[in-house]
Formats: sequence, structure tokens, C-alpha cells
Amino acid sequence: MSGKHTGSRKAGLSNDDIGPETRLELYRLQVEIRDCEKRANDLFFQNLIKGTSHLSLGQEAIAAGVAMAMQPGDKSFCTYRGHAHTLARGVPMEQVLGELMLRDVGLMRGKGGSMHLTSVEHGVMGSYAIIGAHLPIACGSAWRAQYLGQKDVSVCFFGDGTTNIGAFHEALNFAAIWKLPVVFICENNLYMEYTPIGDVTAVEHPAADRASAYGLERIVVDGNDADVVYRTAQAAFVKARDGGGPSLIECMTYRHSGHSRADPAKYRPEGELEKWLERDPVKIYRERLREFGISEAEITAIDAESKRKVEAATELCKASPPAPAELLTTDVYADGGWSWRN
Amino acid sequence: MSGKHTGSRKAGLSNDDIGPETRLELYRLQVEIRDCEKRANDLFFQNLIKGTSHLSLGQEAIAAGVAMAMQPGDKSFCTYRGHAHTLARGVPMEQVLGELMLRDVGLMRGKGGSMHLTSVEHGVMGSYAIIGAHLPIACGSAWRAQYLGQKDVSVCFFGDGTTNIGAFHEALNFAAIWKLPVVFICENNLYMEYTPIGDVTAVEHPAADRASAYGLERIVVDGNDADVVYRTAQAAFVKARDGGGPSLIECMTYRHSGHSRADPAKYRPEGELEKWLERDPVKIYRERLREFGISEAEITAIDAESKRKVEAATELCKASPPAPAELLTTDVYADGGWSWRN
Amino acid sequence: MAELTYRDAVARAIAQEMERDENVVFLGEDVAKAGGVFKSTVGLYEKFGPRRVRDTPISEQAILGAAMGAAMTGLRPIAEIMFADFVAVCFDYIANEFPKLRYMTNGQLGCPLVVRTGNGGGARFGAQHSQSIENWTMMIPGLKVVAPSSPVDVIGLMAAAVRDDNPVIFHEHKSLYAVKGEVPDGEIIDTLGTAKILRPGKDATILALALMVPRALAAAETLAAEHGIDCEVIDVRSLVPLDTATILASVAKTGRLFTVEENPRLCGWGAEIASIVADEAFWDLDGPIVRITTPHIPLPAADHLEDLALPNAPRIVEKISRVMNGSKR
Amino acid sequence: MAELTYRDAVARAIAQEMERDENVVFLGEDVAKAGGVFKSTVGLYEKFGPRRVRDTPISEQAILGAAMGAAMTGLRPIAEIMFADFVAVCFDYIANEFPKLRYMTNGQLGCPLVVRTGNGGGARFGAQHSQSIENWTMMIPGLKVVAPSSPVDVIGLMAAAVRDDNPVIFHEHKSLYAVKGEVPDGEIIDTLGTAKILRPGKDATILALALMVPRALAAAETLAAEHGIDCEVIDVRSLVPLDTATILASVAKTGRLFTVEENPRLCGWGAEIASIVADEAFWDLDGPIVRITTPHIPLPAADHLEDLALPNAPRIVEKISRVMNGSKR
Ligand SMILES: Cc1ncc(C[n+]2csc(CCOP(=O)(O)OP(=O)(O)O)c2C)c(N)n1
Ligand SMILES: Cc1ncc(C[n+]2csc(CCOP(=O)(O)OP(=O)(O)O)c2C)c(N)n1
Ligand SMILES: [Mg+2]
Ligand SMILES: [Mg+2]
Repeated sequence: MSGKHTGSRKAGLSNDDIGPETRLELYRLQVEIRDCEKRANDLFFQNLIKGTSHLSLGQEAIAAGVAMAMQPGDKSFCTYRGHAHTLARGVPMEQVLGELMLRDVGLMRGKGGSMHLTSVEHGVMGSYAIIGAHLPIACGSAWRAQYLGQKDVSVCFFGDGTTNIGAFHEALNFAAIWKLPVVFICENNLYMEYTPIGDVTAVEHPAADRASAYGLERIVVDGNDADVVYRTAQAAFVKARDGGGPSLIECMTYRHSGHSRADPAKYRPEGELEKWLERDPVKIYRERLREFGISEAEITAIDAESKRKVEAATELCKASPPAPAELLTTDVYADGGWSWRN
Repeated sequence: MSGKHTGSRKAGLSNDDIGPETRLELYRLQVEIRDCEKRANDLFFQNLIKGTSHLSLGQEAIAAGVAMAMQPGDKSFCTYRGHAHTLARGVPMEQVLGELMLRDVGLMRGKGGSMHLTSVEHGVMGSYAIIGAHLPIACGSAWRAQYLGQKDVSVCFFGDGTTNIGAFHEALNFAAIWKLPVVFICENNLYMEYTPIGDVTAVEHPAADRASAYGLERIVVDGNDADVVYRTAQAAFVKARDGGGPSLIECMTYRHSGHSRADPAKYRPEGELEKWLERDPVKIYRERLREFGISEAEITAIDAESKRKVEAATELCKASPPAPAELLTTDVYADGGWSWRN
Repeated sequence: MAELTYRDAVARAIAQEMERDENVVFLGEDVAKAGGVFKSTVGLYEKFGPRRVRDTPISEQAILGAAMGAAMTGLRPIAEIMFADFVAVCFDYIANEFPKLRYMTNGQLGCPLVVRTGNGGGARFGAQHSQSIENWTMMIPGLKVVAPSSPVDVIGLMAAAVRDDNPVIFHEHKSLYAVKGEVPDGEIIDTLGTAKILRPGKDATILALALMVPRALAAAETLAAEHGIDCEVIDVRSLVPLDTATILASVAKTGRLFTVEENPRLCGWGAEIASIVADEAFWDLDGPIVRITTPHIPLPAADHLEDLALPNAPRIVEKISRVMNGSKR
Repeated sequence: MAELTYRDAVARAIAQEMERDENVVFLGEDVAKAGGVFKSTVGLYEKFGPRRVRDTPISEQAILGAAMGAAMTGLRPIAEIMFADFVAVCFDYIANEFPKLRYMTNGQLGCPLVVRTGNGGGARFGAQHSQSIENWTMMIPGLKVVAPSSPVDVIGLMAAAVRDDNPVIFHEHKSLYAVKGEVPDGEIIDTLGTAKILRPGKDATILALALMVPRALAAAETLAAEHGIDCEVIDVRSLVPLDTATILASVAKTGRLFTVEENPRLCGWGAEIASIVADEAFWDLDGPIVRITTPHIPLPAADHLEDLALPNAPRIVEKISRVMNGSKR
């Protein structure tokens, strides 16, 4: 973990550029994502989540830090590992869990599933399940903003493994030459599905060590520290909004669970998870709050409210029926139907 | 033109690592490519070449320099702009011109056409017309050599514009991590088809400035000086044969004609062509020979022999019939036929 | 009314739509300053400027991905994929992204864009630059797919495509660019999903698309003059939506169906239509449905071989006259 | 004779071929140390080591390109594209490179390789991980295409694919991986281009592929028991080469043809076969050819909706019984 923006700890409350309000919000986001993801895991083992699902346990600081730096109207482009980013933009838990459970209450009423969470209302412009595909798409959204003189920034999240596919390369060059207001956030959790990223990548930092190939600055940060992520993202957004073009930010992190629901993650070397659990972003942030003098009561209240929300959302989802059968053939085409003939 | 291996001029005959024999050969290759390409151009305007064709006029030093550094058994992977590289490996002119003229005497008897010149016998493992596709293919050939313990090197030629497509990125990373005996030669002629490469690329040197993204050395050389190309390629081949992995070499050059047969190249700024004509590789090399004390007679003999070869080849091709109609459906499948049903 | 080439019709169509709607933007390789490698977009850069008509790097995935991202957030991009064959390097957007976005998001997002491609053979470009790829796109649910055969259809269908709220794949035929046709003055708008009966006839229905249309028409004249077979020739024009009503009505009248397809045989558009007719119009049929296609092979570069491969009027005449005479009717 | 899952049959098939021929190598994402995301290649890495069984980066173009380069210079690679849908990101190799190499080089080079994909729906994976893409590959001249429905066919057809000197696309069905079947001991080799009559019958021919095979068989039992309709069920197995002889002979016998296709309707394999039968066996037909397919839509993730989309035994029974009763025969 080298590069820019790494140092984050402030000596004390003085000179705190973030402030207690934002900090509490950053904490709340991380806790709620953590609790909701844990619940998703439980629901899977209760066979209430079918298909697949990819958790962000351990990676919450990135979702929270970036989302906090975003403004309304900014656009998120996520992957199948997108629950966290969707929640972080303010999408209600029941709509996320509901989609995972493929119920009518879900964001897409079960038509999309866990890998495609979308809530345009909250700026979540889709979650994409083909590796790399959404990087060019985010460029297009940024191009639209530039073209229309709109001031929103498009943010694109992806993993370390994604840096080795062709679309990554095309998108980065494209964004750079057109100076697009897009911010690429690489969540380097050290693994593609089961293969360590170092085994299949020619450089140590799969994103940052390639930034120069697109004339961009090399940025690697501690992705488990929400403050660091928040500050780094903020700087990138300011640059993008000011016409300074794209940024590529590599956030070092670790997923606590397997790649997807069914993966016990046995391929990890012994002690690796334990090492990273010590750097658990939620734990780190709880300590940070204390460091900045936030009261235990405030912290506990957030924890409790989060648990309450998860319970309420779960009940709501369990009570939700599946979508009506007619939904099968709706919204293939813009007229709302699926007709390919007369 | 910065980077490694740039300086080439030797003070005199002393300390000449290349030697007159190789130099004459380098000259001969360049002249023959030049004459053959010019003839291709003439034949097109006589309507004897149909379809398309992409000349290497002005880029001969790269084909000659790399081919001279290759050993029998080494494999060339070329593009649609591949006449030069095919000739440089020793393929007879009539087989090249014959394919351009789509005659039975052509390398593929007219089935492939100018963009797909292939002569396995000479190590020319195909010319590929979808930008970027052959970079991974060359990796595969190199993987085979590595797997079987064979000592040949696979060489892949492509243009500056090709560095912006996804397959470039995937191939470079793949070659680097598997330490494959493959050498990537980027012929930077400053243009993709009609668009200046600088308009669409985030870095100045589209290949070399990206080498570090794959853990490779940055190499940019004068691609109009056959000696420089020869030496650079030789070093890369030695490294590849010794298990040192891939190299990426960017050769700066310029095409004297348009992108393809029909392109008058009006998009070029005034004076650009003239500037590069001063650096014409054939002219440079003729001076080089003189500098190294090669007699005018020897030079003229090569020039004359080249013209004679072109004439003979042209006549042979003109006399060649088109391939028989039965060829239409041969060699779709390995049984020689095209049957997709019983 | 003016005579216009198919090539110039492309530029006029795009200009018409860009003038109408500021949200229409156009991007592709060498399309702007150079006017396209087929010179089909000459003048657009001069007219609409570098903000709306943009040259891109050789990055087909970025081109289509950017078009999609712009489309789903408010623009109406037209993207060029130079040769249709290159759709293979960006097929993810065609197969997995454009056509699934609206469905997967339960209608939250749409993808109103047009992808133009230089499709088809006849130019001696060899196996990787000559393919007819209509079926690559027709088979994917969620796309619309058109392939005009005349200058006026180019303009009208392009206008319809740009105004459509769905992703439309617009297959231009390379070997038609030089063809001229009458084009009315003023704005032209056509309707997707409509086939056109170009020659009424009573004995057999011939379906054709793009370059095969003039060949089918020529064949029909010969069949009438020399074989006394009166063919109805329909230009399918739009593969999705498919105008099955026109096709089924024609077969109901003629009792016989022939398709003339430039694509290599397997899973061509004619197969789909044949299967529809063999189901829904089976009792109308007086004899076998016969598909006349390019053989199931890659295309050769050599002119005489390529000419042998693609269906042409003599082959159409030969096949139809033989089949119609051998009919057990 | 042992019971084996379809999943384990894949590993056994690859092992059989790797043991036989040192030139057979295997590459893909997470296929080696982890044994594949579907656990269908477990044990190969341990058995054959890191030289022959290799994990790759997420670079599908590099995977297929490298396989091709190795194949054309002497190896016999097997490449995995994890989910069939991802064929879209490396489609250039499938459409433009593998199948055209031999033809374009006039036979100088060949491309003997196998691409394995996890194809098909039923796992609630949503629109980008559930597609049946047989037609994406069937439509391309120069490829061979197979899709086994049972463990024993997996082994035999994989052996035939690896030994074939052409590029073979091997569609495994994700929803069949857990299915068990009897598999003889020892080496198993089958033949590409052969369909299998799994249930003889006299009233109608049902063609099915992969996951649709058990469903068609179940439907045939119900049709016989409850509707007195005796169906011949044919597992097509190999789309290219296509065993038209078996299909045409069956239709000659039964007079009726139904296809059961998992693909969305347009240009599916059944369309091609329907068009062949509507031409060559027209006079054998006693009624319409009917295709039972997934509707032409992207696949939904929700279990109940996905189940509605894919053809299943009740829908097959309903459709065939209704059509056969309504027949004007
Ligand atoms: C084109 C493509 N190839 C392969 C996959 C299968 N796949 C899904 S997630 C994944 C690993 C991605 O790794 P990374 O980018 O590091 O993201 P992470 O899952 O670690 O968040 C792979 C290979 C895919 N979805 N798309
Ligand atoms: C995937 C793909 N996109 C576009 C093209 C069309 N095309 C052919 S050559 C060319 C320019 C290539 O430029 P460069 O790599 O610099 O090579 P050069 O022609 O200058 O030698 C383009 C865009 C193609 N053949 N393949
Ligand atoms: Mg990762
Ligand atoms: Mg160039």
C-alpha cells in the first residue's frame, strides 16, 4: 500500500476536515452494509436466496467512502458485487434483499437478480455481470454529462481481476483522451474468483501500476479506511467536475467471505483472513469514532438501528410474493412488451 | 524517438558488429520489398489487383531488420499490412503478388487475398485482418514452444492504432505472466487508417509508454534504420530464447502511401511526407552501405536483380489462371471439404 | 426528388436526424474528419462539428459501451462499426448489454441507440471483411435489426431507427453503397417492422434482403419471361420486428416460398422464416420451402470464387425454375 | 460400469484425453488449482500439474487466442469459457479466427482445439449467465458444435472433440452437472455428427438437445400414456456436423416434427432443422412443423419466471397434444 493519499490519521479533533456528522454517516453506512450482507448470507443458507450472490463483507469502507463523496445526480456503475454500492446510495434494504430473494418487493421485482441491482432513482445505473463491460458504459454516461454540460460524475466500481480484460484498457484510454468526468474505483481484494491476482498479473498493483499507460496519476490507497477512501474520492470528483478528466483509484482491501455464496474460500493461505480481520473496516472505523470523541451511546444507537432495519427489511421481503407471471414478457422493448413480430 | 538502442551510426568499418554480408542482405530485402510494393501499387491501378491492399512503402526497414534477426523455425504473425513481412521471410514474389492478384499461383490460390498472406513453409503463420486478434494467437504459438521445449521465437507485427484495442492489453499481460518467447513489434507509422494516432491515444508512444503496465522495458527505436531494428530485434530474440520472456518494441516509421489502395492520404499535414521521405529507409541504407565501403557496383547489382525479380514475378502472375471453381468449398474442415451434414 | 447513392443516403439520413435532435451524436473510427472509410459520412463533421461527430480510437468495445452509457442517460448515439465482421470484437454489447438492460432493470433504463455496420460481400475483401451477419444480431432478443436495400429505405429506416427507443442494428450493405436511387426531397421517415412487396406475383413468394433484393428482382423478371413463373418479391427490410403478416399473406396467395439469403446457410434469417411458415402456413404450402443461400463456408477473396459463393440471379432462376417444375402440385 | 455425474464426466473425459496425448493442454479461469467454478475439472491440476493445466487471468480473448496459436503449431488445447454467455467477449475467435484459418490459408494451417462452455439456464443466474448460445456457434461455418445431455455422452463426445482436427465448441449444460448416469469403464470414444434415437415412436418426431432431452423424454412418456401419442425422441447431440439422415428418416416415418429448444426463438437450431425438413421432407409431412422454444426474451432471474420461460415437460405435452389433435391429417 504505497502511493498518494495513504496517510489518514489525524492527530485529534483539531484540524478535522471530515467532521463528526460525515463520520457518523460513514460509520452508519458501513454498519448497515455489514449487517445487510450478513443477513444476505444467512438467507442464502436458509435457502431463501436462490441463484448466486457476491458479498462485500470486509470491503464496506470503499462503498461508504465513495458514496459519501458523491453528490445527488452522480451515477454509480457497479458489478455483481454491488449490494454495498447500492445500499450506500440510499436504496432501502428491502429493495436490495428483496431482489436477492427474487421477490416482488425487489428493485427489479426479481427480473434482474442479485447481480444486476439497479435504482436509477438513487443514481445506481445498473450492476453488470460481464467482467469489464461497464467501464466503457460509465465512459458513455460521463460523455453525456460532458456533452450536455451537466455537472454529475460517473463512478465505476470493479475488482482487481477486471484489470486484465480488454474492456478495461479500451475504457481507460477512451476516458483519458476525451477527458471524461468518470472515476474508476478498483477494489483490489487480492483475488479474482479463487485465483490470487498476483498469479495472473504482470504488475503488483493491477490498476495503479497501469495508470501511466493512460497518462493518469498512480493512486493506491488503504481501502479499509473509509476516511482515506472518502478524501481520495472527493479529490477525484472535484477534478472530474472541473473538467480535469478521469481518475483511477486502487483501493486495497479484502473480502471476508468467499467469492460468491457457495465458495468456502479454502484457497486462502492460513492466517491471511485473520490478518485482514484485524484491519476490519468497521472495527477500524468504530475506533476512529472513539478517537474523535464520539460517544459510545451514539455508536450503539447506530448499531441498533441498523439491526432493526435489517430485521424489518427481512420480514418485509419474506412477506413479499413473487412477481406476477405476466412480468416474464414485459419490458423487453420500450413499448413495454416483447413482440418481435406482427 | 527516445529510449534504448536508438544510437546506431558506427564511426566506420571498424567495430562493425553487423558486417557486409548481413548489410547487403538487409539492403536487398528492403529494395525487393520496395519494388514489389510499388509494383503492387501499379497493378492495382491497372485493375489487376482487386479488393484491397495495404502497402509497407516507407516501412521496409522494420520488415527487413526483424526478419534478418530471425532464425529458421521462428514464426511471424502479420497483419493485412503483411506483404513486407512475408517477402522478408523469403517467400517468392510471385506467390505474394499472385495472391494479391487472386490468381492460382498465389500463396493461398486466391482464397485468402492480400490481407491473409500465409506461408507456413517460411514461418509466416498467417496475416490477420481483425485488429489485435493475432497478438493472443502469437502468445499461443510461443506457449507451444515453451511447452514443448522448442527454441523458436514467435514474432507479432502490428501498428500503432492496434495498441488501443482490448486484445493488445490481454496479450501483453498474458505473455508477461507466462514469460512467453514472443516479441511484439509495433510499427508506429503515426496513423491508424486516417486518424493521427496522437488524437486517440492517451500517451505519446502508444506501445512503449505502456510497456511498464506489463512489467516490460520501454523500447522505442528508429524504425527507418534497418541496423537499429536488426540489433534491437536480435537482443529481444536472444532474451526470448533464453527464457527471459516477451519484449515490446516500438519502431517509429511512416508509410509513404495511403492506408490502403484507395486512400490518397489527404489528411496529412503539408510537408510531413516530404520530411519523412528524407528519412526514407532505402535511401538511408544505401548511404549506409556506401559509408561502410560497399561498392556502387554491388549496390546497383542488387537494384537490378530486384527489378528483374519483380518483372519475372509479374509476368508469371499475369499468366496464371484463377484457381479452379472446385476450390470454393475445399479446406473448410480438416477432411478437406465443407460438409456440415450427412 | 433527386438521385442519390446509397452511400450519400447514409450521410443525408444521419444529417436529417442530427438536425432534428441535438441529442443525436455520432462516433466511430475515422468517421469524422475523414468521412468514413466507405465515405458514407462525408460532410457530417463539417456540418455538426467535433462535439457531435467524433473520431475514436480502434476500440470497438469502448465505442459501443460509450454509446450505451450515453444512450441510457439521455443521448441518442449512432455508432459505426466499420465492417460488420468487427461486431465480433464488441459482441458483448450486442448480445449481453444493449438488449438486456431494459429487461434486467425492469424498465428502469433503456438503450436508444443505433449501430451502423458495413455488412456483406462482393468486394473481394476476403473472409474477415465480407460476412453477412444479420443472423448474429437477429438471434438476440431485445434488439431491432434492419437492412435496407435502397437509398430511400436507408434514409427512412435510419430515421425510424434513431427515433426508436430501442437498440437498433442497422446493416448497410457495402456492395450497395454505389447504387443510386430516387429520393424525395424533405424529411423522410419510414417504419421499422415493415416488409415491402416490390413485385407482386401469384406463383411463388421470394423473400430477399439488402444486396439480394436487386438479384431476386432480376431473377423474377427472368422467371416470368423465360419460365412463365410469376414470383412475388418481398424485401424483408426489417428482421426484428418481422413483418410476418405480409409474408404469411403472400404465401397464402402463392403457396410457395423461397428465401434468398447472403448469409452462410446455418441459422440464417430464412431459416427462422421458413420455420414460421412451416408452422403457421403449412396448409397453404403447395410444395417445399427452399432456401437459396451462400454455402456454409467462409468467403473466399478471389472474385470468381466469391461470385460463385453468393446467390445471384442466374442461380436463383435455375433453382426456382427447377423446383417449381419438379413440384408435385 | 459406474454411476458418474455429468460434472465428474467432464473431468474424466479431459483426463482420458490428457493421459492419451501429451499435447493436450487445458487452460481457463480458476480451472486448475480450484477445479473450476462448477467443480467440473477437479483433480486435473493435481494429476497433470501446472504445466498442462493452467489458470489464466480474466482475459477471454487471450485464452482463446492462445489456444488457437498453440493449436495451429502443434498442441491440442482445451479452453474453458466459464459461462457460455462470456463467449460474447471473445467472439472474434469463435466467428472470425478459428473457423476461417484453414480456409483462408488454403489448408496450410488448422485449428484443432476444443472450447468448453457452461451453457444454459435453470440456475437463477439472470440474463447474463443463463443463455443457451448453441446458435451463436452453429451459425458460423468452419466450427463443429456439440451439446451432450448425459455423462456418457460427455466423455465420448469430448474424446471425439479433442481428437478432431477442427475447432469444436463443446456446450456443457450447467443444469445437468449434477445429473448422474451409468458410464462404462475404460476408454470411451463417440462420434461427432451423430444423433441418437432415445425413444422410438411412430406418431411424431421430437428433437431435443442438452437439458431439453430429459424433458422431451418425460413429455413423450406422458404423451403416450395420457394422449395415446407415440413420439420418437431424438437427442440431436451434434449441431455441426448435423445428422440429417437420422432426422429425415424419423420424419419420413412419423410425418410430424417438433423441436424442443432452450434458446430464445429466433434463429435457433430448430429453425435450421425445420427449414431442412420443410424442404427435403416436405412431402413426408402430415402437418405443421412446430418449434417449442424459450420465448424470444432475455432470461429473468426469479425462479418462477425462469421456470415459465424454459420449455418443460408439461408445456411440451400441452403443445404437442394440442397440435396433434388439431391436425387436419
Ligand atoms: C467476461 C467474464 N469473465 C469471467 C467472469 C466470471 N467471473 C465473475 S466474478 C470473477 C472474478 C472477478 O474478480 P475481480 O475483478 O477481482 O472482482 P471481485 O469478484 O474480486 O470483486 C470472474 C472471473 C465474468 N463474469 N465475466
Ligand atoms: C477490430 C478492427 N477494427 C477496425 C479495423 C479496420 N482497420 C483496418 S486497419 C486499421 C488501422 C490500423 O492502424 P494501425 O494499427 O496503426 O496499423 P497500420 O494500418 O497503420 O499499419 C483499421 C482501423 C479492423 N480491421 N479491425
Ligand atoms: Mg478481486
Ligand atoms: Mg499505424
